[in-house]
Amino acid sequence: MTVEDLPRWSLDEMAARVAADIADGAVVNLGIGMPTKVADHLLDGREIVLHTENGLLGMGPAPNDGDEDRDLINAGKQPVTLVPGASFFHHADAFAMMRGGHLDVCVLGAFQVSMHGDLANWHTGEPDAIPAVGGAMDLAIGARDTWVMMPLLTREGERKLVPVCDYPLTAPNSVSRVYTDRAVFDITAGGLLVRERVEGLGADDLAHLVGDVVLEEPA
Amino acid sequence: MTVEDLPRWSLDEMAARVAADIADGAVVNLGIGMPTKVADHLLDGREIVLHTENGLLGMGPAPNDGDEDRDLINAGKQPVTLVPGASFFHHADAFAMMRGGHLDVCVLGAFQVSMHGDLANWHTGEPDAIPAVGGAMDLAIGARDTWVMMPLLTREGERKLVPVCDYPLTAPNSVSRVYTDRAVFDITAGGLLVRERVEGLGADDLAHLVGDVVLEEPA
Amino acid sequence: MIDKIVPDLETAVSDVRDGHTVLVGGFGTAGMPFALVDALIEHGARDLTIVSNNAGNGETGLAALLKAGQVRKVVCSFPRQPDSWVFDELYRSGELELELVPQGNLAERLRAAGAGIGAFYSPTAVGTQLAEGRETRRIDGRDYVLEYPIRGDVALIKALRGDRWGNLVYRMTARNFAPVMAMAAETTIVEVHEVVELGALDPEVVVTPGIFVQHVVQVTDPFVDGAA
Amino acid sequence: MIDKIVPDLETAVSDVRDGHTVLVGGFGTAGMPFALVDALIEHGARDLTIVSNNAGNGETGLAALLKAGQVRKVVCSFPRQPDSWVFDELYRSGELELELVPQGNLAERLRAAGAGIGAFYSPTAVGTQLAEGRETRRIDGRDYVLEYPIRGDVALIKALRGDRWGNLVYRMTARNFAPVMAMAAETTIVEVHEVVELGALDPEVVVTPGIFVQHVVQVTDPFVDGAA
Repeated sequence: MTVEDLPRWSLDEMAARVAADIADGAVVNLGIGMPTKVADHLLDGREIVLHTENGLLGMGPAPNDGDEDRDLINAGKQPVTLVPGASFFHHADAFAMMRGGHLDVCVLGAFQVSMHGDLANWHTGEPDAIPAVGGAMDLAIGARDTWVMMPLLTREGERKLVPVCDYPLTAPNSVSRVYTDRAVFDITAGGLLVRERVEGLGADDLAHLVGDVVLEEPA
Repeated sequence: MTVEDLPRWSLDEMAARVAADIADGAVVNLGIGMPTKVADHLLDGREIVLHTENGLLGMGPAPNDGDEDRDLINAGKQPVTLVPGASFFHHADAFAMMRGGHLDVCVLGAFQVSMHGDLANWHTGEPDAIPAVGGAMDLAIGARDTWVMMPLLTREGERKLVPVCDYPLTAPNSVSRVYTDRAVFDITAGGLLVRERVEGLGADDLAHLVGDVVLEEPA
Repeated sequence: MIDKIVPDLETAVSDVRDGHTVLVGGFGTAGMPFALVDALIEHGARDLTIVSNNAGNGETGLAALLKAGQVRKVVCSFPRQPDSWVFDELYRSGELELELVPQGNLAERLRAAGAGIGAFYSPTAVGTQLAEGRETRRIDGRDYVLEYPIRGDVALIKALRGDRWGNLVYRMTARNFAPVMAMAAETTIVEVHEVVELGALDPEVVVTPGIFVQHVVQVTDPFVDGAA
Repeated sequence: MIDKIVPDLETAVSDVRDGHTVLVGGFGTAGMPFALVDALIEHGARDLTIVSNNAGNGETGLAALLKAGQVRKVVCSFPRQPDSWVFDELYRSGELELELVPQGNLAERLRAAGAGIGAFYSPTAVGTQLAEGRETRRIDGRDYVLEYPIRGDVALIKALRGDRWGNLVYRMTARNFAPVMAMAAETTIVEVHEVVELGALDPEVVVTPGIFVQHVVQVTDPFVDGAA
């Protein structure tokens, strides 16, 4: 059986897993890219407040076609809407919320995450790449819990959950959970714990996929 | 002729001198005590914006009897009013205006001012005195110009404009002008310059009153 | 569902513990959360550190809390007032510790705590007694004093209106320290004159977003009713 | 009499000089003061340092200013965007210097400039390339990086409404960096959709008090007319 044949979750299935783990009442920042999808899976009956670092708490879903407002956007510069209870504020306040530890959860994409929770998601390190960091470093260190959502392997089959990141770090020791298309991992002081494996993927399969990363399967 | 017989300005005359020196359009903080009186003398035809560090720009005069509002007060905790163009803000913003150098002028009372512009106005230094500083230190270092308004001598005849302050300092090197009941002084890098003497007070009289402080009379 | 509204003052202050640092809003009586302070006296927590601009007036509010013997230390800018006799006596007798902080440093240190700043160089108090023993640094030709954040376990503040998410608006100069204290405390407890429906506060005019607030209790204030 | 209203864009930007540091509001296009940036191109000041979250989109706004060769250095958090080709080319050719600043540090460094803070210890970027060569310090068991204020000679920002004292309110997430940039610049120049009478803005809802503003110019924005 090749890697391609091993079972995996779809993006929606990954997003649903993240969404299910967000507690009722939490204030959450969903990063640009893959994490944006989580918003579509937030559970009915739970009230989650979405924060965007460009100055808004209480972000609602994308507007209907034609209702976009140039001045009402998220951090990815996509049009959004408001929910009742929303509030606007300036950038220093928006980042005070983050850096001051007031956000419950942020969900970020990543190039690499190390087994110790180091995050690399801002720069490929290639010499001719134009660097851009945005709010990634602030988000990673600011939220009470920083979760990453990413495929376990790149399209080229390279591992993204690694013993040590070789891409430039966004923040050391910052990620507490990683949602991938093959499994969900908790990064704890004691080690990398497998929370859940996609159905049909054995512990040995997963161990093979992650390579040198040491996993602890639940007892 | 005794000190008591030498001519002096009244509080209103002092306040009128301060007021006349405030430029049209200036943003000004009038400290607690004597400086409060300046508000009564602001010139018609000049638009002066009054700042109070408890969170208001655009402070108006005291309300009529019966119109006081417990939630609309100045730094001295006296009831005030609003003028058109007023705005409210929180304490950190109020002090950012001051500490960030955005106020044109503040006018403060003082125990002592040294000939080098050191200000002492928060603590008598007596061992059993309960210290209280409020916004005095922030005001003294924050405004573009810090002016002091005080009698030249205490009621007991002690000098308040001194070579070196013996009261604990509020801020070294911060005062640029001193309005007293006998004269107005500019404190410059070159020395203490007499701007104006009360009518009937000779240069020798003034020199006698200030003692060891070296004065420069205008050429 | 998020519902930060609590039914009564007793519930509102039930998180306070002995030894807590309690930030108390207000400048004189404007913005002073009298009902919450009374509830804290009723609650009885002791050995408190109180951070507030003043140290109580007359026999009510903070003065009553001091008189009840619940406070170990006061951090404030202006304790001495014509009617601060309760503070004065406890301080003179040595029963109360005082940390005197210039008002601008007090506001900025609270904001720093809320904004995750580790410490900052302040232009205020350089060359004075209040900077003695503190680290100073010359930056760009000007001297500064290093100041550290002031964090609260609890903040007690007052607002005009609040909703069940904890969004707040204030009334005139009663706003003063409340927004920075709300940021700086682990648990922020607010007495509001009026609880409004979620969505009733215009998103453009909310001063304290609900993320900084944990409990909201409605306290009818006859003064505001008359004035509003 | 205070009248910060200027009659036209040319007058509004006439204070800009060669070599100035110019803070430019906006996050992407929201809050971007397009009319003032166009006026700055017309004005022709060169050798500018531009501080803004992004480094221009397409061929308009900041991108046009870069293309006109007026900019020496860009200080921003996120230059690389799908349509940032003007920046990309100038940067790759070495004609443009870049200082990359995490977005939270950018906002906080601007605020620090406005608030008179000499420097501050920031929790962001610790242990990363962007902290290399910077002073770090452990405070209370956590590591921080020392960050310095970013001051502007000029700020160009956009607001929804303003009065002759320079009091401002904004529109939704177009607020973003404008309030901290207004604090941080020697001369703050604002394009507003509507100039209103003094007193028309409720003192409780003013976001930027006029003390932080020097010039206001009215620029009719057909988009806002349609949306408001």
